[in-house]
Amino acid sequence: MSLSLFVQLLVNALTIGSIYVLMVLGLDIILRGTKILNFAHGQLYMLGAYVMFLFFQALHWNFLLSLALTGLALGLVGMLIYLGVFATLARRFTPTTTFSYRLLLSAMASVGLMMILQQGTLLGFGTQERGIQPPFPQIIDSFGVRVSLMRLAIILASLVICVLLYLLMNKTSLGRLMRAVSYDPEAVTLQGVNTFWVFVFCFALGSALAGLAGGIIAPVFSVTPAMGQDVIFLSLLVLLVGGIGSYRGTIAGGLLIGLLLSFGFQLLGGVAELFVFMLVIVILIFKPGGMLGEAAE
Amino acid sequence: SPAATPPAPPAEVKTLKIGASLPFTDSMGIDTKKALEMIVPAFNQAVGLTVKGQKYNLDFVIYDDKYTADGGRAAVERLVNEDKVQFIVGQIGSAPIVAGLTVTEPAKVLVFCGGASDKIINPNNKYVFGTAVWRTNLPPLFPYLKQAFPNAKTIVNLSPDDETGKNLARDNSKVATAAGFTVLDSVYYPRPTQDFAPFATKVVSLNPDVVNFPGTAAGTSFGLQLKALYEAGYKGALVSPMPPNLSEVLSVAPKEALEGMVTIMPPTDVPNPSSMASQYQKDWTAKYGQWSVASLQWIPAFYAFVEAVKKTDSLDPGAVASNISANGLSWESANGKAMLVKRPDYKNNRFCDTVSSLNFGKFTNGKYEFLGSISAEDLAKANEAAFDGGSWK
Amino acid sequence: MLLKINNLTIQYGKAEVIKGLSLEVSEKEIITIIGANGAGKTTVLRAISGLKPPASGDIWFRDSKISGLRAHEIVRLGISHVPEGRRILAPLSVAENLEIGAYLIKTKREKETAFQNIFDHFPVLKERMKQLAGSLSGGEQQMLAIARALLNQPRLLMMDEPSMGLSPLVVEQVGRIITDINNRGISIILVEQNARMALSLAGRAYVLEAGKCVLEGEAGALANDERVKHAYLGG
Amino acid sequence: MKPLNKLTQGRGKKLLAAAVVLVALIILPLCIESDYVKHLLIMVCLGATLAMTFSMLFSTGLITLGAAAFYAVGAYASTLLVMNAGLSFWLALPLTLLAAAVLALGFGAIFVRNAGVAFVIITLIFAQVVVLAAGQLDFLGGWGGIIGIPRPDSIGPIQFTSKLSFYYLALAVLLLTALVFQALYSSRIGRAWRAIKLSPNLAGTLGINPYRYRVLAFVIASIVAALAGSVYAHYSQNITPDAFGGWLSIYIQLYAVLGGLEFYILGPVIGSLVMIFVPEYLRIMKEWEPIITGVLLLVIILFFPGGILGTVKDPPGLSLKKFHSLYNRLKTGKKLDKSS
Amino acid sequence: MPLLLVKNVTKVFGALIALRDVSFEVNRLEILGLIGPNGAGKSTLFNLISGFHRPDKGKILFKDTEITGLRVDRIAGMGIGRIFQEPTLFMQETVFENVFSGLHRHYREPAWKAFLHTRAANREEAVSREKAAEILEFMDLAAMRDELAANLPHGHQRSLAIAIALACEPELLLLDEPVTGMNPSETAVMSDKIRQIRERGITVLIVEHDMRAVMSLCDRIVVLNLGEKLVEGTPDRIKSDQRVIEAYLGKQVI
Ligand SMILES: Nc1ncnc2c1ncn2[C@@H]1O[C@H](COP(=O)(O)OP(=O)(O)OP(=O)(O)O)[C@@H](O)[C@H]1O
Ligand SMILES: Nc1ncnc2c1ncn2[C@@H]1O[C@H](COP(=O)(O)OP(=O)(O)OP(=O)(O)O)[C@@H](O)[C@H]1O
Ligand SMILES: [Mg+2]
Ligand SMILES: [Mg+2]
Repeated sequence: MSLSLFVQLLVNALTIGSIYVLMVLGLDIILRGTKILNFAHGQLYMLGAYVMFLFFQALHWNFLLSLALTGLALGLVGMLIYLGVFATLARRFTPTTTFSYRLLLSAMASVGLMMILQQGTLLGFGTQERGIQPPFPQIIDSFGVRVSLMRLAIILASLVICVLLYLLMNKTSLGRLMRAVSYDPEAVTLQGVNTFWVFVFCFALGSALAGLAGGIIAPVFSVTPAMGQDVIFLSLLVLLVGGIGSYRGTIAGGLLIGLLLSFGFQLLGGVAELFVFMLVIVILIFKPGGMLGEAAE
Repeated sequence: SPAATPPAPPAEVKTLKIGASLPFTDSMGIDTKKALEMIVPAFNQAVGLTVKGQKYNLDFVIYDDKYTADGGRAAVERLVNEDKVQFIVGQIGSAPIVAGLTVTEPAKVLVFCGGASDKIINPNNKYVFGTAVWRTNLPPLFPYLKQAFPNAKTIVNLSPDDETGKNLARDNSKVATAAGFTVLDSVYYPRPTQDFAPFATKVVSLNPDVVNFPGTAAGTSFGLQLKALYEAGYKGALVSPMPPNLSEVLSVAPKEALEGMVTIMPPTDVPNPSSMASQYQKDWTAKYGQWSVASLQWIPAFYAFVEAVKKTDSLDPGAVASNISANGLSWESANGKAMLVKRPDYKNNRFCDTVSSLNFGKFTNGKYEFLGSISAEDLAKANEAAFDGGSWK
Repeated sequence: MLLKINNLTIQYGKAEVIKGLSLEVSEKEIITIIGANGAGKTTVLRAISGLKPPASGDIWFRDSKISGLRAHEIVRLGISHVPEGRRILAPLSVAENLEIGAYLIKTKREKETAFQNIFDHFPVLKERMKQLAGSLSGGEQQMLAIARALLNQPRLLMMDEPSMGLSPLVVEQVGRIITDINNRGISIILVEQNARMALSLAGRAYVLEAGKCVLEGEAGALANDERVKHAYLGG
Repeated sequence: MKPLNKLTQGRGKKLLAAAVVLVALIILPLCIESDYVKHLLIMVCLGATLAMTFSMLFSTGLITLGAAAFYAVGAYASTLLVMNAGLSFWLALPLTLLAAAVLALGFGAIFVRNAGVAFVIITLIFAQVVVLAAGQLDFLGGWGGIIGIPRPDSIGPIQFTSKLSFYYLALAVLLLTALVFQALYSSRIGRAWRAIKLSPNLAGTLGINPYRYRVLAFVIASIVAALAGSVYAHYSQNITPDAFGGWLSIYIQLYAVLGGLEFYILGPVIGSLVMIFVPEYLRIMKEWEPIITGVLLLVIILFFPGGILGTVKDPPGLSLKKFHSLYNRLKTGKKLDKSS
Repeated sequence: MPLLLVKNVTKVFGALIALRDVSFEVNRLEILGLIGPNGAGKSTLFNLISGFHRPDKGKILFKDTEITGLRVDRIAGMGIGRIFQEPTLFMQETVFENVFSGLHRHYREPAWKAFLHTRAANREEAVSREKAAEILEFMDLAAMRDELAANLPHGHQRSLAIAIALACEPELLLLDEPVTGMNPSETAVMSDKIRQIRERGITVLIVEHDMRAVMSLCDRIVVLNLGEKLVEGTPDRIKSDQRVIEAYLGKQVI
């Protein structure tokens, strides 16, 4: 394998891997904070791409501004979804409700949401597929290595988002509250915290991350209603491989899957995806809790 | 306007229910539905269908098949057993079509569908006809390519990893080899892929003179493939056996990425489009705004159906099927003149699949450059020569 | 009057678990609620802190009605609740548990003094700041739970069975802490199975049986009441 | 959950009710002319069978999204055995079930250890692996699937050509499954499953091996799913990998939730009946159908969390009192998001 | 021959040595107390005996058979029942069902017969119903047999936990803080129950902080401190042991 090819594959792997990292960090925050396995996460990602299209392509706003606003917009969408759907559902649960029951019902509610968001976008935004002209269309071509500047920018931006998220979760009181609430909301309420809004924030933050993932990748991909449909499967895979509830695990898992898919395809062709799935199953045989996760339950 | 014309005396016009199943969860399905909803009322208004002196208004019952086998089966079950349709006109996606065939064949329901795989156009099936031109449009493409790039010798197919993609890649390879190219490999990507970088990297590392795109959906997916190839440093020739949806392609790919591509041109973009094609485009834009090339793709089935019934002068699906199976059919549609052909390569010796006149162009400097066209008859001949065994006509 | 409960009734589904309870706490007072298992002691505390909305009756704190407010609003008014079973946040460090306890403290300066106060009371917590709260022993966890509640700077502290599961030595220590807190002017509602200890600490006591208050009065007097002796002091 | 001791009370009445339902189910298709409705009923039988397997695993505390995988295994194995090895359907069936059992044992033995979210995702991934394998491996027919699958051979005078005969076949599968599952639930095996669901630790100290009981449930569920898959293949006469994707598992799950999770047998039946027939009758909504289905789903989950049967059995108290308190809260401007 | 022999057992959690070289034995039909300050390792020891954790060093023998590292259900199957420190019940089941589910080990007919509901299996099940009722009667829970376990007050949940453990027909019963959260009169009732349990032929190992109960119940007491065995002896000896008073009892008058 030539150096040029290697670098290209690596950059591809990191781009796609970092998108999965953002997706899965969001999925995980929602799962841990609010105990919702959100199947509609892919549709939030898709909405992120549409919002980005609106701000950046249609309104010609600055790229970073558009991206930040996309995150905010999807945070808002997430908040509305939580207030409209999951808050109502949460009121049905009592402290003795088993975890599996909560998990199942909220997952099913998210499937309903998924249908609505997906088809709603198709009907609302029309059948036309769109694209976003990348803000950095340049190709860096030196020493026989060709790398798209846009992809590098995506990797960098994801990195920045990951760092910000880490700081938010571990160095701020809000992050502390989110972790605390996922363990025992009632105990936190008794410290004078309105835990309801912490839940809302968890869901909004997770949605914002999905939106950022969609918005940031939209200039490289295209914007279609179906784009969120299948990312959920690989996202769940990454969540599991990395280890549920592990920040480092999610990042490692996302990058690993990116690398496996990128290099696997080059070396194996069409069966690469099958191979990656099988490999993941093998990993899970030896590491039931994921690579860096704690106990599985 | 339609309201101004005096309505025909109602007692004399009967209504004929025609079925269709389309994926409503997909833009292609919705565009096809919109197309039918546009051309069918216009057809009723203008001429209608007259059989044995009786005039019929066509009433299309269109159901969602969700692009899945189970969805297709349920839709067809309902069309056949509940709505009692005897003609199903306009289906896309091989999974729902194949699933529906288990219902339509025993019930002797005539089907004009978009799929043309050997699982559909199959000697066991008597009442199904293919009206898509994916396979049969290949043979003339490669000579045009040769003409445009005299030094090109090797070719790689980039194709979706599904039934259609695999079959088309195989057929394309056969035709390309016959035209004197060496096929290096076929690279398959899963249908929903958006990240084409790995595939483009792979294609480039094979270092072909030509990249061909059998079975690619003509919208942004195609654009993303072109962009990925461009970014991966591909400099060779490009050939597309499907008319690309230019506005969608160019919304994701820079126009340099398309430079020099030899392609089949949509009938609306040739220098002198047929009146039917221009009218269609005009009506569409008036009714729906944004023009969709893709909407043209699946409607030849409708024109074929009308012609077949007229020619047989019967509404008995069995009679229509045996008539056109034995004698063939030719019709005019917005896509140009088309005719039924036999498929000896599928061991199917009845008239069952379609060829239609085609236009070829080359993409230069952000625009199509018209290269030439081929008539349906010549196309049938070319197929006969390229696919071994038997006569297509 | 600091806290006043009038004719409180609480239901779980159709079952009435508190039936017309009235209760008062004055400033700087320790009262205790004793009663058998399932008498409804925990339920009363949960009603006061807003975790369980009552079916009827009302609760007044410093002359404003608090029944109907939500739990976090009630904490802000100055009522802290050390819940049954401690409920510390096991996967967070001791320091983080305390930070969450200090959620309502706005300025940095106040926070520092509050923390200093806590460490004066519970020096062991200072040593354990970095440790995960879940790995503390039961006694240390109880201290953490009390410390966390004190950080809300309450006027009224409610403790649900603070001695539960603690070794005798630590129970003694908890007793000292309770007196200490009270000496600083904080009123306390103590719910205890260990009636002996509760009655020795409290000024007044209420005896709850099946959701009804059957006896109330001076703690000292109740400790000598035959019925109480028989039922709750194992005498 | 219904107390067990109540389940066995009034047995006679129960048997009578079951007999009436049985007769109704047998007569029902004779009163229906439309082959389309019969087709839907066949799909309901198969869907309900699958949803019952989901409920069975849920009764042990596991949430599976892998029912589609074993449905596919059943369909493909039986198809290959009949078409390539030339076996009769009736001979291929036991072999198919055996293959599914072996596969389920292997998979279950490894992955049943991971309860909770991890199991949900692993089974979903497994379903995707099966689909990918079927699509990628040519001897399994590739993405185009397999067509021309023969109908089951006739047994004596019973021929499997009409929809009616397939309805009875699918109904037999459904009833057999219901019978077997009911026998399991009402025995100590079912009690052990429930114990594991409610507290695996406590179950362990009672001498119940949670792991083994869960593997047992997984294997039984998979065998039944494969049985349904095999009937499906020979009924639809063609199979494609897409038909068995992860979304199918999610739909199966919906059947069980919608019918009522606490009704392990009747819930899936009612749920699949509703989830198959309602969208069919929403076809008049055309492209709005998925949105309306989604909204209906949300409404049921949010406001009737006991599912359809749970709501029928125990109607939500839309009493004046409740309404009144709601009205009061709205009037006083209090938000409804109280955390209790 | 002792019923249970704990030999040089060590258990380490990361950097924390929860138990260090602990040895003691439990004789048949005695009530042995296990006491010690919070965090001494008592519950950890229970977890080792009942198979939830595996010791890092040392052996545990039950009826002369080594049970170190066996699975939880195997150990339960050999006749060791336990209750947990936190209330652990089948919360969404009724009191009766809780005990009925606990009878798992009672059945002799093979599982497939139970599945087929053969006459023998049905008879066995009827017997086990009666047995469950008998246990409820014994633990004074009969009046609330149809209540959901989650709705019971704390003390009754404790009784129910013991009832479930009894359903398992253990020879050795491990009780982790059975009277915690009970008032003295309830404690007295429960102590009485524990004596009756012994009279049913069950050996009891009990962890408890309520010294009145422990001293009155136990035949012998083992004291743990910081993961090590401090002393072992009769209640009278323990009460007056200076080290125990310093580490654990304090000045409390018992
Ligand atoms: N979530 C609940 N649902 C239904 N009933 C409940 C619930 N919580 C408590 N109860 C019932 O309310 C009554 C009072 O319980 P509570 O916990 O207040 O008693 P307590 O006096 O604190 O007892 P303990 O000494 O065991 O802590 C009990 O009969 C109990 O069964
Ligand atoms: N799973 C675990 N992981 C890490 N540390 C643990 C674990 N279980 C127990 N420990 C630690 O081991 C020590 C002994 O705990 P254990 O629960 O056995 O104490 P105990 O004697 O039962 O105390 P108490 O009387 O408070 O219940 C404690 O410091 C505890 O934090
Ligand atoms: Mg209490
Ligand atoms: Mg303990």
